[in-house]
Amino acid sequence: MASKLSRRDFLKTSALGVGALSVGAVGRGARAQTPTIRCGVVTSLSGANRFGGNLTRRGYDLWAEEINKLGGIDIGGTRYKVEMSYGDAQSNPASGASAAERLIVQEEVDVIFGPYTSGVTLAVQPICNKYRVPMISGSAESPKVWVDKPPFNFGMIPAVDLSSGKSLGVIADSVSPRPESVGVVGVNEPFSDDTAKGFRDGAEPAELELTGFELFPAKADVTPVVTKLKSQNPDIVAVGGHEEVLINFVKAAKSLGYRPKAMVMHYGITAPAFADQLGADANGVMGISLWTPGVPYSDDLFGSAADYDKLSYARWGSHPDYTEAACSASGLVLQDAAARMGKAPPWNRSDREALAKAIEATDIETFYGPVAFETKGDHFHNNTRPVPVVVQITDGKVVPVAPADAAEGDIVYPLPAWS
Amino acid sequence: MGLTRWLAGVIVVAVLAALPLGLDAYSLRIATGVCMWAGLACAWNIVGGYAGYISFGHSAFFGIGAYATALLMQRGMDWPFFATLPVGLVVAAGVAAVIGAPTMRLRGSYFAIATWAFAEMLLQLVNVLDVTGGPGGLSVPPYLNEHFFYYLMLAAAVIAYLAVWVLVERSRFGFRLRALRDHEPAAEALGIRTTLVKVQAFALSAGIAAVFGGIYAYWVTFIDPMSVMGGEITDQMVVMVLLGGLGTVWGPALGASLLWLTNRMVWSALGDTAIYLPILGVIIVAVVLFLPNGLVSLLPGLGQLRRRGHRLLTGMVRKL
Amino acid sequence: MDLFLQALANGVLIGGILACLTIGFQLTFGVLHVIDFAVGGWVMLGGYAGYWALTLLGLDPFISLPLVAVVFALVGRALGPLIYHVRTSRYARPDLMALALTFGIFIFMRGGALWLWSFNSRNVDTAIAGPAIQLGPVALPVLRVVAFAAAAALSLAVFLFLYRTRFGLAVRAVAQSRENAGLMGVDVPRLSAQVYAVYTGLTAGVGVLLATIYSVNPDVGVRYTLFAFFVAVLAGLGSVGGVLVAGLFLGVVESLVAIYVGISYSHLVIFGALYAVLLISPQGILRRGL
Amino acid sequence: MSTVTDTRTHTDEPPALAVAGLRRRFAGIVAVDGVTFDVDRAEVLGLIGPNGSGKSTLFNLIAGALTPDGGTVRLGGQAVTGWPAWRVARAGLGRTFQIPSLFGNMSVHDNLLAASCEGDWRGAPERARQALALLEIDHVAGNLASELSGGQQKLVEFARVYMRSPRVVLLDEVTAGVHPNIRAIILNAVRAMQLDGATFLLIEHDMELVREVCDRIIVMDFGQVVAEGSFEEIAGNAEVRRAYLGRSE
Repeated sequence: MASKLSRRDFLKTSALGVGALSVGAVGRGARAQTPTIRCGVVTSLSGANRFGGNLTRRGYDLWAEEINKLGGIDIGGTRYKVEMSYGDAQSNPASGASAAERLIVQEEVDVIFGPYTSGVTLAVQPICNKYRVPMISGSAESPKVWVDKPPFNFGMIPAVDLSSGKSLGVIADSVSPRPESVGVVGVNEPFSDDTAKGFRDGAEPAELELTGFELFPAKADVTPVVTKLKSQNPDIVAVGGHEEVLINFVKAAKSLGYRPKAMVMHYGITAPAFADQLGADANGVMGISLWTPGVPYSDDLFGSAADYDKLSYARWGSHPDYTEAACSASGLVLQDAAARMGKAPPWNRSDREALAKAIEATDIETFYGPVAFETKGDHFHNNTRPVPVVVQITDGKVVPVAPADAAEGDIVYPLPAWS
Repeated sequence: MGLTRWLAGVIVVAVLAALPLGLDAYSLRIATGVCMWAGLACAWNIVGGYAGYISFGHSAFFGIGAYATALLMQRGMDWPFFATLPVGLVVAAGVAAVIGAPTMRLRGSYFAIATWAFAEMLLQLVNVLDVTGGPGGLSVPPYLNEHFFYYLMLAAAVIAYLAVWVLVERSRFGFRLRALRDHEPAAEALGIRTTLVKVQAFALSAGIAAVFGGIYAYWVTFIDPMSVMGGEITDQMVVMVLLGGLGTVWGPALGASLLWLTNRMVWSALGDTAIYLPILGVIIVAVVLFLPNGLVSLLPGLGQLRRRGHRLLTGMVRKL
Repeated sequence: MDLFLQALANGVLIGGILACLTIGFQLTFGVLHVIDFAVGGWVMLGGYAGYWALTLLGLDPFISLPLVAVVFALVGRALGPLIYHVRTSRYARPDLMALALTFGIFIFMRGGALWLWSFNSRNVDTAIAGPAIQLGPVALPVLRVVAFAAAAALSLAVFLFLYRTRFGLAVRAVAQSRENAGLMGVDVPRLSAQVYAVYTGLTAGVGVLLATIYSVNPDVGVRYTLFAFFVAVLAGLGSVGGVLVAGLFLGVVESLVAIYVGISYSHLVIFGALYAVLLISPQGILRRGL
Repeated sequence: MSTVTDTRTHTDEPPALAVAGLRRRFAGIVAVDGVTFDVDRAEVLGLIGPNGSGKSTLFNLIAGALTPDGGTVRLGGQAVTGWPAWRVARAGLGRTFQIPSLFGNMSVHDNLLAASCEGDWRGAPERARQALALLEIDHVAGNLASELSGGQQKLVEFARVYMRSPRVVLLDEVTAGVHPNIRAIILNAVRAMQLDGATFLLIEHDMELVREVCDRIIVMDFGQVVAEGSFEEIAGNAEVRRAYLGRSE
């Protein structure tokens, strides 16, 4: 190992200053003694999606810390520690691909934990294929990620087309009088537009009349959007967007004195900023979550969903949302697959291929819920098991309100006038 | 003069061509990025440096190239990669010619605004259209051979620099360009058809940028509006050329190499590149204030050195 | 019809603020002959200043606004000479080098804000809130009405300043002809820096207003630079009078396009219109002197 | 280079430059108001008049830098009215600018070569040698144009005109504020080109020079030609005295 390292470094520094880049490659001496399982995290630690990116990293890290407390992953009776390395995707697909290649080539990782966004995921997939490195994604909700049947990529969260559409029906069936119409708007950016399209396509199965569908640019003033909705006056307003847009949306609706009977958003309302910044105005807004601390699942490492919530809160100082939970559960999938594969590290190319096969055959229950990956169709390698839960903000807290078996509180419908 | 120049050029290219022998896939990826940015800076320099028209819209042409390649390689179209590059080139050059003819009548600052508005408009357009995949972007069938992409980017960059060297430094075209940059009315008074020359330069520049966009799309395998048409692509080109030396042949290559290597080092060392943007800003301000001719102007000894080397060399050749 | 009136009202309220935002930009162009790419940067920093004044000092944005304007005027006063220096330098193309300089300043502002305060948006809450004023079928958000009034007051102040003071006379003289004004005894470098100070102060003040209506994050600058360019080009670069009409026009067009064509197309239409105006009439459609 | 075939025999050939009824107004001010004159081949015509009398505007109208509101410009019989500057230049017109207009970031030698872009490109190096010799600027050929003294810049600008062997040359205050030695060089070059058949129209304030080189003089004031004739005739003209002395400059 040591001689290989020095030769590589020698060549690099001699190669016209490009060698100055070997920053990432130093300090890899001690590997030979105790084999570890090397995991790379490629996610947006900077750039426009750094918040989501850092959430994913928290989720992955929490699993690594917990499993290492036990001595590592158990393979054939021996425990092997997990070693994490990180690559910043800068919210940019090209940087994501670079980061993945660096982790695989220079850090020699055995498995990658996937990016926050779908765009970066799509750019990293081919790199994983090239080096036969499995990638488990605890985020990336666009259905596009799975359409091309990525052989080495596995997704923990059901694609958004599966979750946002269904939720409209759930809401419609849970309240009375039954709402009759829905107006859908969304930000024209990845994920948000998929969410909005999911809402749009879910209107018909939910027997709701679609009064309008419109995508708007992320930086636009939302006042015209609200103005238009107000004139169409649907019972439910469904918005696809991240928290910032959602906050602006609620502010604009209030400033124009517009209050629909129900406001549904998807991801973002569970982010602490939403309730913090809007205060009382956040109350009543509904969202969709694929996991809440109240779900009735558990596993050996984290215990119940509620235990996970406590652990995560103690570690990071805020309550986890479903992205963090799915990321932590990604580690559980790796743990299970590695044990079933049964080969001790270090792993070579064919071991990693075997690992991918093992992951494909996953069928476990975790605190996050059941995990099993599709092996055919448009959601190839996507875990479609989790059932979306409708949540509503009540007194600044996120409370599951539907469907009935997951509900912890009563659904407020129709919304009262603005205070 | 020619002999030493050629020899130096051959040595540089030979070293660059040998680079993959000593680099792993990741380092090679960075070297590929250096070639790409050097080529883009070179393209921008044709208009910004030689013609003296600052374009804030070059990301549009990079994006046109990227989208041309990605779209033609989608399932159903299935074009071979190399056939897509000329398409991107021609489309970008054509668009540049069409928008250039009217915009380049405008004086400098207006031109800058017009190109910027054009690029933002195009960014909005690809965001809205279905055929471009909207904000979700497009995947390109992957071909994962790091040597292929390195040599391709290198070849494209070498061709771009040769083209600039031949066309701009060594031919009438370059004289026309530099003349109109320094004094447009005087150039007109010497019979130079400045509007036409500017449009030619703009189209050439756009075409080169588009070729790099096409290679980028195939290399990264995934593009979306922000990653190939975002304003930061233009920002980088402008800064690289300003830093290296506006209107010089090798300045853009110098600026691009330095900045891109710095960018990647900051990135892998700090794991966060937020600090990179303010640094870019400071570099621009500092260059404008203190080093308007860029880093190449710091090498006044270069010409002397070259002359001496040339004398030595021709002497040796004569002896042989 | 109700929808149309509402869209019109939305547009006018925002358009008035955009007009005010562009006045300083135009003054700077008139006097320094510099297109300040960083105009959106001043708006963004002004918004953050309002945020910090609220968070750290507990000042309502409408109270901190004058304070923010003064602070940024001082910053502009310090920066002005640099810009004047580059603009009047012996570089090959001083106008473009000055543009490049402001471009660098803009990247620095945006990057610095990203680095210091990261990507998330900050709300600048104000005591002026409450339900909309109903005017027949049209709902007028109180905050926007107040912000519009504040912008109108600021604009009026600038006009009085330009047309009722000695300083304003000197500014107009320099805008007419830098050489002649210099001959008449105006200290042109000093005056240019002072105008730059007025511009940065005013623009940052408008930034506070905009931050209360929307929110502020490091990336908002690009949008406001675009708006300022649009209004300025439509009015004719350097023309202060045309700005009022052009600003309202932009606000109304954006609002109507958003309602009737689709908000996805509003940016497309704005950019396209900006582009078309530049080509058809680079001198501006509403060209009038300072 | 030029085709000197004894011109004097063809008295009916069209004038080298013919301006008729040329007019141009700016925002209400008539800068050039119906100017008419001819310049014969190989003639040197002086154009004088107080500042603001429309001389430079007239130059710009002839050279195509400005479009006239009315009237015609003919170069050797060919109508070039309203042509863009580059086309007028290709038709055989050369000019200098009141403020030196060199390509500042190019060497003197490159400045000269640039002048031949749209002409005899292959012969440009040889012609540049001649130009450098004629204007005695060989020693600064490698210098950046922006580094030259004001006088040298005037020489280079003249050399650039010389490069194109134009049939008609417009010189705008080409000797203003230069050292007598440089003035002599320029005069010498004017005569040399004149011998080759070039026609000159020059704006001058230097009356000594006007007397020395001009065959004929026209005087402009308020955008109009107010007098025309030989130097002696003009010097005795009351209208001219009024134009110069009656108005403070």
